[in-house]
Amino acid sequence: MSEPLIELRHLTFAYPGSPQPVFQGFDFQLLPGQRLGLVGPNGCGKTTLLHLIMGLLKPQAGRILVLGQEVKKEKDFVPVRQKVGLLFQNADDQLFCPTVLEDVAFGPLNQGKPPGEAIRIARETMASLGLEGFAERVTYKLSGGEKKLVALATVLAMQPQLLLLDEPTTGLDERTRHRLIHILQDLDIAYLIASHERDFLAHTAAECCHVHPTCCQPIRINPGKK
Amino acid sequence: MSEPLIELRHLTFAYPGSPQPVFQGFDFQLLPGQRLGLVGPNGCGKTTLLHLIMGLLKPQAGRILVLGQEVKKEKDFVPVRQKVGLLFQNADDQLFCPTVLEDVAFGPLNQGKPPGEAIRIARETMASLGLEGFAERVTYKLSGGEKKLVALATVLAMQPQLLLLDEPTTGLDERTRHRLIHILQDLDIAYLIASHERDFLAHTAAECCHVHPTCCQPIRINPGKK
Amino acid sequence: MHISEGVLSPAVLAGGAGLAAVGTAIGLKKLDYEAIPRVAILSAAFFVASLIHVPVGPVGLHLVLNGLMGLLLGWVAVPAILIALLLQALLFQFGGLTVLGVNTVTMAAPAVICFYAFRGLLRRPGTPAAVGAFACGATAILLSGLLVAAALITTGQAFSKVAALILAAHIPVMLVEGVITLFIYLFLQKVRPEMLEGLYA
Amino acid sequence: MGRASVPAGRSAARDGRSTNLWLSSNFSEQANDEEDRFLSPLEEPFSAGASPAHRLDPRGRIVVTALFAVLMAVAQTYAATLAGLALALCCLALARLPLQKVGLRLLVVNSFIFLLWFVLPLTYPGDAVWRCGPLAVTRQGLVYAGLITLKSNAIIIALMALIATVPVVTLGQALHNLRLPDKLCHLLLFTYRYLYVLEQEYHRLIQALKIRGFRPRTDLHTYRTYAYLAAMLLVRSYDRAECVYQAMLCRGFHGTFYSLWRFSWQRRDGVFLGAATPALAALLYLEWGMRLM
Repeated sequence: MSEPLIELRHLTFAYPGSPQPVFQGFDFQLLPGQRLGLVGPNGCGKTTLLHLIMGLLKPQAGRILVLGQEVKKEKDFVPVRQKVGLLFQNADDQLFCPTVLEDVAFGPLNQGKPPGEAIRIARETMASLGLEGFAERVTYKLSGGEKKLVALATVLAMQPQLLLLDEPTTGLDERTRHRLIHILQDLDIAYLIASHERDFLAHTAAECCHVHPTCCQPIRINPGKK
Repeated sequence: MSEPLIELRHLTFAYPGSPQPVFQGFDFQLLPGQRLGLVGPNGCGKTTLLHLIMGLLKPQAGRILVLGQEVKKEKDFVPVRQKVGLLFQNADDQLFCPTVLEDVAFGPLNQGKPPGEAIRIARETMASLGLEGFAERVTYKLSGGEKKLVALATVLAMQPQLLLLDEPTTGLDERTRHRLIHILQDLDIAYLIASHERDFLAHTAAECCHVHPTCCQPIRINPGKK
Repeated sequence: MHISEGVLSPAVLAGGAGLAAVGTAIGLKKLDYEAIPRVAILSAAFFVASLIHVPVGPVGLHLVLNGLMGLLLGWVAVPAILIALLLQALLFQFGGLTVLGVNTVTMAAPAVICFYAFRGLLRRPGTPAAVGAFACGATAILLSGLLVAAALITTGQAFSKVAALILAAHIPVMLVEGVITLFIYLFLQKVRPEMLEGLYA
Repeated sequence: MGRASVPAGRSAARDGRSTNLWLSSNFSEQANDEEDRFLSPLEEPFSAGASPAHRLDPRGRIVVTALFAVLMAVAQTYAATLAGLALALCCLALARLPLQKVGLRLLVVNSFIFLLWFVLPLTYPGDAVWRCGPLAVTRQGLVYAGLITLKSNAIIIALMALIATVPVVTLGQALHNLRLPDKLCHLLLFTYRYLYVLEQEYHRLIQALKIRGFRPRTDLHTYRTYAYLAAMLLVRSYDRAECVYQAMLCRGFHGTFYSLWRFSWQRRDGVFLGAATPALAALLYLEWGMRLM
């Protein structure tokens, strides 16, 4: 089996001011092609884990390896963020540009693509998600479900090798939920989904595990009703 | 049988700018002591129904009677809101005071209770929900489950005759969910729960119905696993 | 209080625009690209807070909160207030284009002055900080009223009565803003003291 | 045109994988979230439309309106102001705005002017035309109040017709294009982006107050409640800003904003500018010509 995409070794993390650490000697691996669901009660550290991988939080101890490279400092995470995409729980936080096209092109532009190329990538990504005709729409006027899909487009436009999704179904209606399931099933990259919706995970994740302070314990998910 | 707590007659409501009305000639009754679950897909009007009862939305046609009184204008709803409590889907929208005690005492203060009395009621309500020791905690920093219970306390502190709950289980972990079930089972007032979690309704609602544009159709809910 | 288009003399308009430009330039210089989202979202929050109408007897006054904005943002309050006023002109046609400079000065200058005047008091916890917060909210409104009156009187003596009326109307607003700024300060101190860190910078 | 138009990619998008038909059916028209349906005072009622004014390049409109507003603001003569008002009304006709909404806005905006009408005629020195006890209404006062009213309304009408018809987003891009400071334009766009989000939050908090029996009065309880409401908004936006910044970092942000904005100058913009220049010159002539006479 090839090198893990992500490897966490003996990670310790506690929020400042909190007596109890979220993770204590936490070990974790994600292999290429893996589609893993993370479950666990609120506050067990699902979001924290994703933010640690992206370098938005810094562990007090332990090592983080992304794509075989150890990452420690803010500077080390800059290339990580080019290769790993994170879909935030709240799409409003993720969409900060005035129009959809600008938002989707923001990542490619930061990757150093010239504007014409960035726009082409943005339009292609949007088309692949069935978001044709959204380019000129004003972000704040989108519905909740539309925002979520556009947020996914902004992440996919950076052509990540790995996708992290934080409670992607929050606030989605039935139709957008279905659409998201199909989109994820068609993706050919590894991903990690933190969700409390077991039915959604049954459709999108090949394996699931329960987040504990020291490790992720594999569990069985009942297949959904459909 | 006594007078219904809530009666909606031939209600018509459409959101401004939306071509399709949510309700069209909608009829509904809730009797004293009834514990009714409302189910239906997203967008079927569960939240809208609760907001219409509270006067947060105004129907285009039809009549609303709460506790036997017809309510029409903003002014008519002022006494309704003293007697009917609504728990919002998102507890963050309901809580705005710096500390828990202030938040729970806010309703009684608005009911004209003197500060000392309001604080006594607030403390009693919190104790009855197992929230002793929360009085001085900063509301904003509570966990999601704690916020939900505090939000419930703010509503119950007003000693309502009827409780409306909008998706009370969203984002709750297993433990808080159990706690909520017990709290609801111990309540001695009528309530109306809009929820998509059938298992939760099986434990808390005596009857369930499906929200349609013209009426609520009674349905059977499978009892939960326990 | 917004001054409408067409009232002030060219000299006052030009003076206001010049001062606003200088203040904005200083504010923008102190504003890092990284801080743009934070300042913008706070400025949006102030805009929305100004939609709150507070009853004072029979009339409703809308919140201004420029004193608080000064406390949280310092010089950066100038571009933030300029943007808020521009958006008000665009969305509601309150104020206008040629008076944008003057209106920015009447709102933002008190914000910056209060930031420097009350920073020391607010650093001392307990009663001094509470007094400082009240004084900051009230003084900012008083100064705004004085600046509006000055702009009108400089335009022409004919406006002296109007200016006096406007200044008198600012007195209840002063008290209300003082009280509300005080309560907001206490809330922030308890819930998110990090937001007040600018005071210690 | 008028909006930021982009050079390439439209056809690529069309050829792309748009075969998943069940996805694309009028999805965009549906707003499924009930909570997103509040009517907002922040809607831009004038920005939607396809009138001749709407289709003009926003840069041309900004420059012309700014020049017009300055000219009107310094005008002292009735001839120039009346001509200016006529010009503004022409622009209004060009923009085909709903007149009822325009009227309503003017009524609200003129509140300051109403105040002037109550005070200026009584306090302006000059010949009395009407007396009542110690109060005297002067002719000069009436003339002056009238002049201010005309000037003010001419500018506001032009603003509504030419600037309020530009969506704020496009306006920000146009201002950037007109060399306004980079940071200021981004500040404008970011502020506007989160205005609506925060307004929704504000609305939900107001509902929370209502259902808990809150009624505003002139007392400390009311002021404290409103202060908490505003403070809660501020705290939440502060934390939201942190999340937004993290999201920007995740998308490779390193301190530079790139701009995609392109505007294309068209023939009708030339016509507009060609008509506006002599009109402004005529105003200038009227003003100075009359002053010299």
